[in-house]
Amino acid sequence: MDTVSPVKSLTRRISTTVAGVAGAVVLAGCAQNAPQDTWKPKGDNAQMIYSLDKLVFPIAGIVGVLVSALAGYIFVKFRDKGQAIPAQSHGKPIVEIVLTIVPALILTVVGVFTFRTIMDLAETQDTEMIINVTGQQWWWEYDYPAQADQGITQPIITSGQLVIPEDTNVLLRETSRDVIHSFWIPALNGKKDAVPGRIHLLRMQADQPGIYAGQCTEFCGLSHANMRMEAIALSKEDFAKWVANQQKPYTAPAEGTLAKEGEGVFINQCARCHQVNGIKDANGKAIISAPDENVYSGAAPNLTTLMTRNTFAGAMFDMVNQKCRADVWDAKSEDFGAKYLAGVTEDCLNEKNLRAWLRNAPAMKPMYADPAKLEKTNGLYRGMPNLGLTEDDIDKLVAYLLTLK
Amino acid sequence: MITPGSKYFLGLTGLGLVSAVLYCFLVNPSDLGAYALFGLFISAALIAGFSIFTSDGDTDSVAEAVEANTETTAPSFWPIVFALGGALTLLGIATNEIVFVLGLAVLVGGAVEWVIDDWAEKASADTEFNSFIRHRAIGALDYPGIAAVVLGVVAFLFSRIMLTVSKDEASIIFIIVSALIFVTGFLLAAKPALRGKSTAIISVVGALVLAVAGVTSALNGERKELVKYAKEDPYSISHRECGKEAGEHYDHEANGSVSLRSGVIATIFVEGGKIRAQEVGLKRDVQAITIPRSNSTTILFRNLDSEEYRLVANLGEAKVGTTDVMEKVGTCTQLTGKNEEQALTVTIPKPSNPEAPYTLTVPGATGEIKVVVP
Amino acid sequence: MAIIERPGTSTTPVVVTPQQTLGAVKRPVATKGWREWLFTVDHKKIGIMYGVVAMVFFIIGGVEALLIRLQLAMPDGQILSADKYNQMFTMHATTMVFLFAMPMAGAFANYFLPLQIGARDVAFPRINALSLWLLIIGGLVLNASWFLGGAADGGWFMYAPNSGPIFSPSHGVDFWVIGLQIAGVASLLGSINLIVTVLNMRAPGMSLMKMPVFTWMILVVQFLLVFSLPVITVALVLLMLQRSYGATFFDVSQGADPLLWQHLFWIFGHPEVYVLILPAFGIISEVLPTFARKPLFGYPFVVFSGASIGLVGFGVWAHHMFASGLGPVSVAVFSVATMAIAIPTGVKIFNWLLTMWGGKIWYTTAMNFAIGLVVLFTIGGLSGVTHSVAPSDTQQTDTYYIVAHFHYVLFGGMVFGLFSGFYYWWPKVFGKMLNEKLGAWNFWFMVIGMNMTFGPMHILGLQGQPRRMYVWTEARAGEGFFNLGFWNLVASIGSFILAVGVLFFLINVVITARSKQQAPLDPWDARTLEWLTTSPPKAHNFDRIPVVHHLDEFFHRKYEEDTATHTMKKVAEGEDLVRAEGDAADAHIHLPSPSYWPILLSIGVGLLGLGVVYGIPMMVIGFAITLFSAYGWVLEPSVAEEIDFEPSDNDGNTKEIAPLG
Amino acid sequence: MAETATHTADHASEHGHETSTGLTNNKLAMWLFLGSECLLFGGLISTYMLYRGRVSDGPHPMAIFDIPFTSVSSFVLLMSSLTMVLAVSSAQRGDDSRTNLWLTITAVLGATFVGGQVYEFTAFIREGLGFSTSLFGSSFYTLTGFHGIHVSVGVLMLLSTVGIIRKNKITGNKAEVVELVGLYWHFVDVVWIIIFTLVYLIPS
Repeated sequence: MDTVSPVKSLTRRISTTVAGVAGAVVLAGCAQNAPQDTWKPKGDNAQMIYSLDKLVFPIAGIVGVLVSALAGYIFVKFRDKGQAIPAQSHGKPIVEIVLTIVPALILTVVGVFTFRTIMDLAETQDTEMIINVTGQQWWWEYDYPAQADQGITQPIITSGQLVIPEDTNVLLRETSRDVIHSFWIPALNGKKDAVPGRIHLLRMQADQPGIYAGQCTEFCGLSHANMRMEAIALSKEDFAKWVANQQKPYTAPAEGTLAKEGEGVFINQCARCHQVNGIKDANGKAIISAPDENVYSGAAPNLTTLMTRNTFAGAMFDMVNQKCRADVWDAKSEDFGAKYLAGVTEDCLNEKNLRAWLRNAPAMKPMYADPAKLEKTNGLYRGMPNLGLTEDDIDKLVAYLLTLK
Repeated sequence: MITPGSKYFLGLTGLGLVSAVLYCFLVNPSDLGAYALFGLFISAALIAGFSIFTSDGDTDSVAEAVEANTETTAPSFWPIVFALGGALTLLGIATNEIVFVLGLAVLVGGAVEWVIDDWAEKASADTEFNSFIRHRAIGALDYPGIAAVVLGVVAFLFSRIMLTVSKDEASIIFIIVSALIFVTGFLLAAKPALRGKSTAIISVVGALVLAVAGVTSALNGERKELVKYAKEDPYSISHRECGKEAGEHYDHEANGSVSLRSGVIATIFVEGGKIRAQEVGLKRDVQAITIPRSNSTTILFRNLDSEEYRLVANLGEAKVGTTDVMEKVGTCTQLTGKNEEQALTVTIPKPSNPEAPYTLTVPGATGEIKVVVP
Repeated sequence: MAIIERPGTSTTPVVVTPQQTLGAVKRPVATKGWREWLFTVDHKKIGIMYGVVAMVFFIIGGVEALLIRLQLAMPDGQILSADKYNQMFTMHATTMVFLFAMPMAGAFANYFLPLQIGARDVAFPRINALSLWLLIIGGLVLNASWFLGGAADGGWFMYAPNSGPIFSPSHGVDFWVIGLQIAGVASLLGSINLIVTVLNMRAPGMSLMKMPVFTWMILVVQFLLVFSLPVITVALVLLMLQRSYGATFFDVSQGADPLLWQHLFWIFGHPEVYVLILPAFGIISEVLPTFARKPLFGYPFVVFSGASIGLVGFGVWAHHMFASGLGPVSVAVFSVATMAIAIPTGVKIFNWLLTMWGGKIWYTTAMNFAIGLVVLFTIGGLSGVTHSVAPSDTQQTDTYYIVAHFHYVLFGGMVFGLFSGFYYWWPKVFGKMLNEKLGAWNFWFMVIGMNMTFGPMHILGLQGQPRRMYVWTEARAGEGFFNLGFWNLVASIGSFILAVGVLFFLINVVITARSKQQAPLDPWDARTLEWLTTSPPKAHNFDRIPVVHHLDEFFHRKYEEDTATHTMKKVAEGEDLVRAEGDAADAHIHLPSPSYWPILLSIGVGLLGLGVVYGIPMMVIGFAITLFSAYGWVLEPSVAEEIDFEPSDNDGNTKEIAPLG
Repeated sequence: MAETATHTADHASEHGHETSTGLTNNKLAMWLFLGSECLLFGGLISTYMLYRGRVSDGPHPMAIFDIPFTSVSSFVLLMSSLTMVLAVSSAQRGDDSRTNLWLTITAVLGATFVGGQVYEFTAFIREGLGFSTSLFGSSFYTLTGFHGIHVSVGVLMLLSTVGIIRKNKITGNKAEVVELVGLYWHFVDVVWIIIFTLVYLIPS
């Protein structure tokens, strides 16, 4: 048979591969890249993990290069050059033992550091603030229990964007209403699953104001890919402003405006599931939404301060247009707070997506919203159904929603 | 090639198909009968295919053999079984489903056995050979069939007897019956002479006693408290008694520890007759706990006093059914002794009203903890 | 009973005249056509069928993978809907793990294990056939779901409660649960069968420490299967009871703990990883010594490291759950245990390298694939070490970094090992050599394609792209050298290069099948017993059961050490040794007749399973067929009745269902 | 005609020479199967132990268990192990008629045990513990039901063995077949003892 003897190209290929992977791994650390870059820590917790990475990846890289070099050497040196068939030696135990002990020692060192970091990341004694984080197909709800020492006198409820004060040890208490989700803001900490029926604690701390991207990382069904989140860190003063704004009472739009008509549409169509705190019907009676009667998982995003958030539909869509988005995302940390707190103005509104969403939500995001297919849940939706709004209604609704800030 | 053996099955296949289709049109395509008839069709087709496939011998000799044997037909009791099955099936259509399925099973079983018997008898001139091939064709089903019937009959009748007598008698009857079986075994093993006829007598008597007792019991119905339980269901949530005193059923044999620790969002303590609360993740006492809306949330109750207490969640009021009568909604743990824990899992679908919040209280202890649902 | 009378022995073959047409149930005797394959109990034919089935599923799984890569080549892909995409990655993993990797390893194990230990068949030939047919039925049930309302869509790990009746309303998960249970039973039976074969049926003189490493690794794998499959069976049963019969095991509103599923799944799932990789380790532990012309360096170390990988593999399952919310102490323990498992794995890598050290390396396609495994697996192993560090893993898990890791381990490791096995053993199985030129194309396309596909995934993962997303968005892609868009495209292109590589293999198979050229009996100057017989081997494997004196018995029959130079000199040609065996053949070799029951029983079990979806009547039919076949099986005569044999051939010799040597 | 069979197909390949371990293939396989079964029951028992205290609705375990009754039925199953031993020893002596007697007695004892379980399940359902009532219900019925199915299969095996021995249709070593059935039966008994202890006796 024909002998293939591609020794040289083999070694070349292997060394390129190894170099490529190692190079990629090293370079990935020093580039300005994707917002979910795991090697750009922006808080203490992520920094602890990154410090471990800085130990482990070089070790792995060096071992990889050494092994590959040894392999390449062997492939060239001992190729069939017509030498005699060597003696049938079955190995030397001493070599084996050394080759067992050396990796064991390296791993012991890594193990000690790992152990310490695991314990540090599980610490809850230094918590300054707690936030309940609840996952649901396919969005996140954040609620802030009243904590007078953090300036939160009334509980706050929001979704899409988690807002935290800078340099504060926040403890997230994660859970889920339906399936397992996973909360992950790479710049601030590793991920932790939000498991229904369990409370999982996750430390969060941000060094400076800014916006940090994240993504649900436990497969959670149809629209898993569209379940995103953003964490917003604000300076302490800005955070106090944000809290004050969240807690201010509801003001109905002035009579006779388009927004007032929009409020009517909202009460008819949206208030079945979406709560707006303080909204009252024509008789002056407070409206309590009943998502538990319409949605399988029993909740829908609270829209009281919708226009203070930059995203909607589980952070799948931007509430602001491209330009305003870039403005917030690229802001320097000292300007960031002001820009974020400005909320969504009429100029910035991403009307196209918002209207499309109101027109036919299931077409924008895969959800279980087809009434014909909801046999197993007794007709309860998983996601937002198509409400069949007219363009007129949508105009009014958009005008109304813009007042929710 | 189509062999005589397979013809019967082909016939059965056709019959099965036709009756299945008829059934679908005339009765109901989605109920058990249709499935059963299609099942008959499929199994018959399968066996037919199988026998065509495997009977690859010389057909001429078979034809001769069939000719030679047309007169010597032995008596068969399968037609009777078949007829019984038919009667049961008809009865079942008129009365209830179990009888119908039973009848169908007997019908199919009888038919298969009959057809195979008939076919085997005509297979050749050699009766010994015929019985051999009969066994080869169907023998595999005889043992498990009989064994299953024995097991089913014994287990069913025996359980009926015990359901009728009282709890204690059930144990006693169990002891007696098993002891009898055991002793019989030893007697028969020790005295080989007793085997043979007397074994048969013992078996028949035993079976008769079991059958009579079992059938009588089944007709008599179950013992009183079982019937009562089934009617009342004392465990339903509306039967919970959430007062200071022990309830009749609910507090019976309470659990003293909780395995749901990982799901606890807050802990409520009773200490010195007062209640206090701690949120998970925060190390200080709080007056109100915040839990997410519509989420099943576990609250741990830990009693540090020597008296027995229970934790009660007061979850507002709701209309009873379709009437306008308002009734308090709530739930509670069982009574909990000193240093014991219980978990209370609540799901609150509506946000709390700041004027009349939900509360957690402990009857007999002072204080209350507010439950806030944003 | 096939009684193989050797030509030249004095026994006259019995001529049987059929007297009667017989009933439904007799032992089949056909030696020709499709019946030969359908009812066979010959471990070699079963092995080949395993291989064919696995290859078909490899192609199906591969097409699924290509669709996935097409969808992800560009942002906001439109090739697949969210629903279809979720089904696609679920079935890709399920197919590759359960219907390709395990059966393909099964193919090698079935074919070569009896040959390597000098046995005439496995311990339970009919059970062997049953395993095959159950696997096929399981695979069909799994894939039938595509046409019956949609495939399973919960990911191959099928985490509860997302896999429950509410959250996955189609029947896909039901089919998945049933298919896997059936395939699980198949694997369990197969593993018991192979363990008994190895422990009980070794040729005289072959002690455990003289067994070929491939046999050793297969033995370890079978033990892993025996003790891990029941655990996944429990999980599947619980899920099935929940989905179809109203049980509450994963119903959180009743207080259920979703982590129960994860623990059960990964207690099986982690040993499963070794079930996948160890056979490939075994294969290259045969290939490397053969082509380096040296015995495996540190044979006992390789064997024991294999066994200890298996053992420790049972104690590290929770490293798949570092982000699931275990307590810090359990996380720490599992983290350290996971690091520990890197040690025996490292030992293996070094032993393979040292096997080649001082050798006389002959680069054939088989050898290239084996070397490819050593290098690519090392990369995968090292990335594995980086996520044994639990805190780092919380940044990496469920991202493409993990996808990169396990594809380096499973594709670069397992698949390369299997391809090495194809090229190495093809002449043994089919008597023809695969074309080496096409083999080189095959190898290089696969190496390049594989690195192009999975290499960039390291970057994608560390840049924060989660897995199992049917679309990725431009908004989170970043810019510059590491932007997700570029590397996703590279990975997608790589996957097609990879596919072309596999296509070269298929072309090679076709060309080889059409070629008339027969392979030499000992083309590689091989070392183990399977080469001490004809190619392809006779139905009864060995004309004479060999007596074993050495590890690498066949090699030591060919070579002796030159005491002066400490090199080996050839004293006998392999071909001559094989012929000598034929001349000294045993008379009266008994082999079991084929049987109808394995395939019939499998059909019964399949219907029984489908009854979970389609209702009790189908279950009853399935149960009846199962019971009928089981008893037919038990009562089946070990010999086909004399009258059952087909009419005599021209030579009047009807009982020879096994071709003569 | 079928009697012409002298040994099973599965034995054929090693007919006439010793196995490497000295255990027959069948016995080794049975042991491996039972080893695997241990993990099956291990998984089910773990599930039960995790869930037994989780009663969101319906009765608690200790409220409905009838310990005296279950003790009796456990004892009956234990005794059937004794009769199984007698059957195996009769089979080894070649005493067909006693073998059949003891196999039958074992099977009938097994059947009464199953009867006891049917009674217990029915009573529990009447007392408010349905399969879907609570996690305790689901895991209890699954665990004990799985065991019950194992016992039922055992009874079918025992009675079929009786039938096959009577018809003298057995292929292979008769004593070994009985012994294999016996191994399975003892395993099922031992598992029950563990279930009885963990499920019924140790309070949750």
